[in-house]
Amino acid sequence: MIHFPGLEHLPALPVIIPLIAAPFTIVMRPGRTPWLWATLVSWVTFACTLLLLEVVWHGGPTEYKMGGWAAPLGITYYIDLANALVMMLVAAMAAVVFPYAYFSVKSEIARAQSPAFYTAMIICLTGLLGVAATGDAFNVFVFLEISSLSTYALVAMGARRDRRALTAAFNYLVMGTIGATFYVIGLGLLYQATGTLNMLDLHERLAGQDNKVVEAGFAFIVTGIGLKLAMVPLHLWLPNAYGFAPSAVTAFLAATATKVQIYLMVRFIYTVFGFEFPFLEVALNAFLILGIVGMFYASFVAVFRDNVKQMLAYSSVAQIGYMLLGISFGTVDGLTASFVHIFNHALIKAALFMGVGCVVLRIGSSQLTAFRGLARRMPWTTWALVLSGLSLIGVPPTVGFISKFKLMEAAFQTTTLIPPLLVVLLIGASSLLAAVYVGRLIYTMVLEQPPENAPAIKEAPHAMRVALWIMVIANIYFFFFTDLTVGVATQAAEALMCSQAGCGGAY
Amino acid sequence: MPELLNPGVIFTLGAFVTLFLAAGLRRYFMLAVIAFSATVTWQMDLGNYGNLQLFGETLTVTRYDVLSRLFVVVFHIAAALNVIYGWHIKDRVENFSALAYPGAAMGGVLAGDWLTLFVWWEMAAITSVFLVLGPRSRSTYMAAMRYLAIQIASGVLLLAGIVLVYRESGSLMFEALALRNEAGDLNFGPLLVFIAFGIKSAFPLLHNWVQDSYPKASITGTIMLSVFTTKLAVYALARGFAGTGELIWLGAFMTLFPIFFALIENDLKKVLCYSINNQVGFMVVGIGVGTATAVNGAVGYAFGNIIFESLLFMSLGAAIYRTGTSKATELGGIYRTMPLTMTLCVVGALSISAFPGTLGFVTKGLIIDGVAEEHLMLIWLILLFASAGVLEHAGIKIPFFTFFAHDSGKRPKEAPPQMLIAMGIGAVLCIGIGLYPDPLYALLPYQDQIAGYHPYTSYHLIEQFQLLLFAVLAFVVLQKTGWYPAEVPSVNLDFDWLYRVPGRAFLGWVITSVAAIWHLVWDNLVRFMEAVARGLHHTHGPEGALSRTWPIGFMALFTAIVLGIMLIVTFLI
Amino acid sequence: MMGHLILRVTIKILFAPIILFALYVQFHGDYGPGGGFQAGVIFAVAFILHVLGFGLEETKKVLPPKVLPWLMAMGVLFYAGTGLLTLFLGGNYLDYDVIQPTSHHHAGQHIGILLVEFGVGLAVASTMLTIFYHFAGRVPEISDEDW
Amino acid sequence: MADQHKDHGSDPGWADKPWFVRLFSWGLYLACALAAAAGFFWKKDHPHFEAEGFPVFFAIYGFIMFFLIVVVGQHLRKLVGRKENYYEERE
Repeated sequence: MIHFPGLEHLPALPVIIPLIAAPFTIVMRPGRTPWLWATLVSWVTFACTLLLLEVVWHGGPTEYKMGGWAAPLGITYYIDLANALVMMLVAAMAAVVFPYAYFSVKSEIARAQSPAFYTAMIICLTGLLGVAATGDAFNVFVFLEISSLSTYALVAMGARRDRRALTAAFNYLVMGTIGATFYVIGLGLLYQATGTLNMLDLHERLAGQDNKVVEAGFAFIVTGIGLKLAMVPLHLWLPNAYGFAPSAVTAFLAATATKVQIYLMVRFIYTVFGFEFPFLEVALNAFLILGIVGMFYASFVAVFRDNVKQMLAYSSVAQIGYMLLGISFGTVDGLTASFVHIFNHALIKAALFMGVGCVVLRIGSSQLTAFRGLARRMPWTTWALVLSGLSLIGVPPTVGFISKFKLMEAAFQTTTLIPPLLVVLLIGASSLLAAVYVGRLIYTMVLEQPPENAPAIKEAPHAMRVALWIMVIANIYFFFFTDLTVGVATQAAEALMCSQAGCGGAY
Repeated sequence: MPELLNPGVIFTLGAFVTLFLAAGLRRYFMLAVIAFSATVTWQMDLGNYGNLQLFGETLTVTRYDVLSRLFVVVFHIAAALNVIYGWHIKDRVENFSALAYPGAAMGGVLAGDWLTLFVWWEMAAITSVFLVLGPRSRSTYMAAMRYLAIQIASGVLLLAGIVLVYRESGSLMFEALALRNEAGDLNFGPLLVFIAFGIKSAFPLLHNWVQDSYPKASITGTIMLSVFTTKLAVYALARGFAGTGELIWLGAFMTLFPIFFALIENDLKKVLCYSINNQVGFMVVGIGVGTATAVNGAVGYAFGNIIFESLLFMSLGAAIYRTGTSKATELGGIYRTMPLTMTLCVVGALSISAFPGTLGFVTKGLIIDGVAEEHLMLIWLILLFASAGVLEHAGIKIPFFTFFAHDSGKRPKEAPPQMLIAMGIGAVLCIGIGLYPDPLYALLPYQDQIAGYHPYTSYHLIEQFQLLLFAVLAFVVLQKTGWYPAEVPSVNLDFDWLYRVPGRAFLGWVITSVAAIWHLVWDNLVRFMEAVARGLHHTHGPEGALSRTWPIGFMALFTAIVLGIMLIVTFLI
Repeated sequence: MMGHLILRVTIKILFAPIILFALYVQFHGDYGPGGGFQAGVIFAVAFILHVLGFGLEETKKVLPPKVLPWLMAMGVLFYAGTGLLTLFLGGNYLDYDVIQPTSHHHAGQHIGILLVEFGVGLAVASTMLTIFYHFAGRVPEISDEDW
Repeated sequence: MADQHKDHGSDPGWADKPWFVRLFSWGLYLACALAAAAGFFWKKDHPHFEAEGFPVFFAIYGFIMFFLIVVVGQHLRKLVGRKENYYEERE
């Protein structure tokens, strides 16, 4: 008797669908087919995550037992608003970037490799969704590696355009592996202390344990995830990896990979550990300082970069600083601001990197000089870049403003090492730096003359432009309609923080 | 959607369209945009429009009331005059700014809530920086960066203030704020907003960006800059801080110190920039007094000042356009060949000095009356003193040194027709409103008060004539005795010296020492890493490849350090 | 040719037992130590040994590289497909019990895990071989003389 | 700008001619006298300050203050005056 799986499987579907779709992709004929297939898969997955978000939003957290084994023995997927939002975000980015990828991939990657490329993309999507979905700490590691390994391959595929992609991928591989190893070591220590791997169960069994094993486990896990999310000073793998990867990969990764890691960090800090542990305060203070250092250090580097991809990559490092800052406040508002920024920054960076991808496609370079006089040569791309650049600075009416506003609002209510007002001013000052490097880009594009005897070029293909502008419009749309971002983020943050006060479960 | 269509939005959209138009077409289009915006404004009734819902708060994009109306009207006039004056300009960036920047200023004036104000506030900063950047040389670039930094600083302070104000009051509406609470202590949020406004209106010691950046812009750029930024700030002060006592003294001081600097300044553009400070000072005093008369005077004077200040800038600009210099030492004697420009300049000079029969006379009197009514003797004397000062630097120095004084030998052509037309319109407004002020008075916010006010009373006339004529007499006496200081080519230090010289040196010192420390640490680190790597290399690895691996080693080292710190700290706590 | 004779004979003798051992590990994984991961590697080792003795080209005739992606895909599909099967049979993902719901000995669990392990073994073996083929077949970018 | 030529003082314009200077001076003196005299005939109805009652207050104040500005102001130059390229040298 065949049952058609219904809504009860919804938590697992976003992971299962791309997982099953991936092997089909590898055996497809190179060219258009794998792309169409990947696009279809990303859309179906996106639909599932949307449905899931809807269910969780109105019906509360849901749970899915893998193989029918109950927690803490079996692996369970727990979806609350926080993961649902992150999953939706990841799938949404895939649903926009995959259609966009075709022309970009066609020009940047050997035709014979295209099935492998889309397979890796889908597997990466699987991994990222898996990390977000699962409620089992070891399962997190597995999915972390699934996404990371495919990412290394994807970054290395940039080698056709620039051989340095190989070095970048190798650096990334070494660092990513160290990060994952640290994570697993930390997890091993926690397992030794508690005998469980289920996050909820870990939280319960960790309560009251205050010994060296748990402390060391905590340190390893925070460092490991910190490396994966490119927390300053563990960020050095990121600029090269993003800078040399194929454009579509950069757009997808910049919008999703570090965001999922941030989510994971939040999950560990607030769900698995909690304020009972005195070292949590220390970690939060560390985030505060590293976040601020990152905001400035990376922005300064970005100001002086001449490669736009790398400039934006460093800007990503700086933006991660904002997210860490939000986490470090240890308040509902701070966490909300972080989640909002995760969402908004994904929109911003996806749009920016997609715009840069269009330029790379047509001009063949992401050096700043290639952008000279772009306004006249590729107006659609230019204005998309301008708008999303303004969003990065935080100019209304774009989502970047909502992020900054929320973060400043949260900063005002906190009592941290650094006086709130100073934090607010620092946020403002680093926005100023963003204004400088984005201003440089805009100035080059809009006000400078195109180079003499520059060959006439066409606008980017329709598929890319449409995808790009969808992101740009999303950047503006979510300024006016903040139910999804601020609304969900607030509830998610409340749910996460509530577990501290002991109201309801950890989820 | 038409709800959202206010002059600010129309100008901004128009500005973006100009970017795509051919150079010849742009100027007609710009005039059309201004005309269209004026028509829209004309048909708008007073009230609030364009209410948006944003995270549970209502934003009011357009608040068209008696106070904002006056500024919108005069900004339209100024924008139109500027387009006519700069009819020959084909520079895309400048054309863009010529719409975007007034648009931002008007958007700010019409903003009904703090958030909208903030948006336009920053827009005004960003769109105007292109004007400073105009001639594109290294010194203008540096000045533009200084300008931008200061303007954005104002925006950041404003945003911080807004957040605080919002937390306290729970409302985003842009209403009057109390700088002090009942106990007389400063309220922090409003203070930040106050400073933000203060930077834009060039409060004393925060004023230097005006002299620093404005003269660097192109001729038309300077004219525009002189109109919008500071007047937007004046409006914001009038809206937010009318009747705040601190403003009276700040304003009085603002009217005073530029007089002396203007006297010895050789660059006539800078003289006019000091004049802006001085003029805004009068308005700030009026706002600080806060009575119906004084506020009427302040905003009325803002209206007048925009007209005659830009008339002065325009005539000076015409002279610069023809001779290529703005130095008093290099100008002079050109009245022979530029009689029309000279005449129009004199009209502006008479007007700014508030000679009876001019726009200055019918508006400035209100401020001084406002002060007198409150029996603020000292302030009253300061304002009279400052009026003599205005006469000195704007009323006499500008026309005298530009067109008369010693003969520079230059015989430039008369100003081009478009400039003469723009200046002519300005001059007609100066005299016309001066003789028949009722239309302007009808625009002032406190109608009850203005209804009983008549500028042309015998006493007012006598008092003004005595003050001005005897001041001119003093000038003549000084000139004849040779006591009047000759113009010498020089640059005068002002407060900006602090950040341009010792500040810069300090910054340089910090950078070099940080760099030195960094190199020290870095070199040692690299040496250490190399030693480690060489050690490993002896036992493992093939030849070479050291330079390739060390970045990874470096990252790994950092990872180890972070882990170590985390471990130590968690263990110790 | 003669120099490799002993090696080749040895490899020919060992080839079948290695694969047999791989299968043992594969099916032993059900209850004891072992399973698809290890079995897959051992399985691949047999072919790797073959390459070492007979050269890449010979082995490619035995097991063409074209087949490998298909094997990889099939392996993953066996694993994921089993999960999907249980989904369609009304259980949770990978809930093997529904394969034989009436069994008292959890026969469903046995069948399910065997299927999954087979998929894992297939995928691992083919992946190992793909990687090895790529490494072994890589033409050096810098020829030996240029070093 | 094309027709500018350096010939100092060779061409006194109308404003530099002695008759104009004389006319302007005497006109100014006359106007000053009239304004001062008028102060004695028209008084403000409700003066806010005592000084306003004094008939030639504004005349004296204006004259002295202007004098003061110029005399004091030129000493400021010694304090803050620098060469024209002062800042450029430092940048």
